[in-house]
Amino acid sequence: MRVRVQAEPFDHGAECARFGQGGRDVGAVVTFLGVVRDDSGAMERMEIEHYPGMTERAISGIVAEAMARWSLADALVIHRHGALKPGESIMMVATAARHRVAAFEAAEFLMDYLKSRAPFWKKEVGAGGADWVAAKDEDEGALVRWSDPLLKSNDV
Amino acid sequence: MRVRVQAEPFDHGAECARFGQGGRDVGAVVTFLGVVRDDSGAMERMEIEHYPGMTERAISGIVAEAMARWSLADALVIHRHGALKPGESIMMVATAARHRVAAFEAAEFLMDYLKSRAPFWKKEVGAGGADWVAAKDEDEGALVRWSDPLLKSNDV
Amino acid sequence: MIDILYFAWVRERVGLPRERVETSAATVADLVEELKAREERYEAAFADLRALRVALDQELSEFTAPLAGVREVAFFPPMTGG
Amino acid sequence: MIDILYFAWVRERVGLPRERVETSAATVADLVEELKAREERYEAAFADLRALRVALDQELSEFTAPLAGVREVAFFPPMTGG
Repeated sequence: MRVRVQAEPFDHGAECARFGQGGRDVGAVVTFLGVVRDDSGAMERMEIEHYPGMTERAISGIVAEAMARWSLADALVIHRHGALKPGESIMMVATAARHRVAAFEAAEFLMDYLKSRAPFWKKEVGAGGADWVAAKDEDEGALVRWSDPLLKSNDV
Repeated sequence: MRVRVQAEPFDHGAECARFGQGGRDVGAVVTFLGVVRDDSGAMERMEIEHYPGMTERAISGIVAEAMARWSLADALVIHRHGALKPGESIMMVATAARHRVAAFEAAEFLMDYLKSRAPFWKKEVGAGGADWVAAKDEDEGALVRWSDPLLKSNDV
Repeated sequence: MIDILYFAWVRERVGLPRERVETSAATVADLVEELKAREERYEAAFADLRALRVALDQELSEFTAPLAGVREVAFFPPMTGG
Repeated sequence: MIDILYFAWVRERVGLPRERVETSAATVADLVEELKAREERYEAAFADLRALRVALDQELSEFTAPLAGVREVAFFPPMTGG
């Protein structure tokens, strides 16, 4: 399990190549890559603010929970902060498990939590000004799926 | 959209690095990697047989359906056949979409279909003999999730 | 004349990967009956149709499907890809 | 003495990223009232508590939570990571 919060770019391909290698019980690896999208067509950059100290703590807690809940062989979270241009990679998640359902569910769980529970805030900066990205109701709603332990995967 | 059915190994990291690059509307990239697992501890190799011609056709049809249903910016399926050792990569899927839910759902949809509808058959060969891998009821059951168009993602 | 392909353990039981046969069977099920009548190895391969799948000209189909116009029939167990 | 941190638009409205204050507030809500009474910029930042989140010593918490023993309070809008 590794958690990295950094301003520097990361190499998605190299991280994918390194991740989950050599695990004896690994049958499934899922990765997620988040990319800065310019929906308005007028964004110059996205600025990501975070809460140093709490960020690492919150993410490590979430990753530890995912590792236990889905018996993961490994998990990785990388999240950048600072100024990013459209098309740049913001963050990535990777999970390794015996079976595909566990790897998928754990990656989605991590994403849902990172969206609404890790202390990051996004601001879109363009020629017309700067706007903080508003939290979406559906991102908050996505967490409901994980609150009931009965919804836990049977690991098939 | 690319579909490759091949005996040769593929480079997961390099495929991840290449995939979804430069798409203007891509906010989310999901990849799945399947790895040969040796559950019995006695497997020497896994032999994957397929139906040349139908394989490419069936997978292309499934990928086209996923592209349309989730408005994907891109999708990739690589599936190997022939003899593979434990720890080797069998196959990978990648999806690129605007939002994470669509990228995740499309990747899971492709995996569920590849498991039960693409003409591949796995045989585990070990010192004790050779066994065809039996299809799992839960893999067949996984397809139910995708049969109802009302279950389609709202693309959030 | 129709091409018949066998995969996985169906291929192993029949003992060959493909063959070309002359048949006047109306449906897939009729063709299976013809094959079973030929030799014991076909009997073994087609003992339980619920354990088998069929593709007609490379499209998944049903045992009740008509064979008219079909050039290639493939028999195999449920797929185990991914 | 307690450290107060502000993030995102809360930080922008208050006009600083952190400050150290002397307070005898019993709960987070009491602390918010103290701050709002100080200056208009706090009034602007804390106008709608439903739009805010609070962390106590780097753990997400509630506005009703007691401040006893807490060394660091952080105020921010709902997170938008990922």
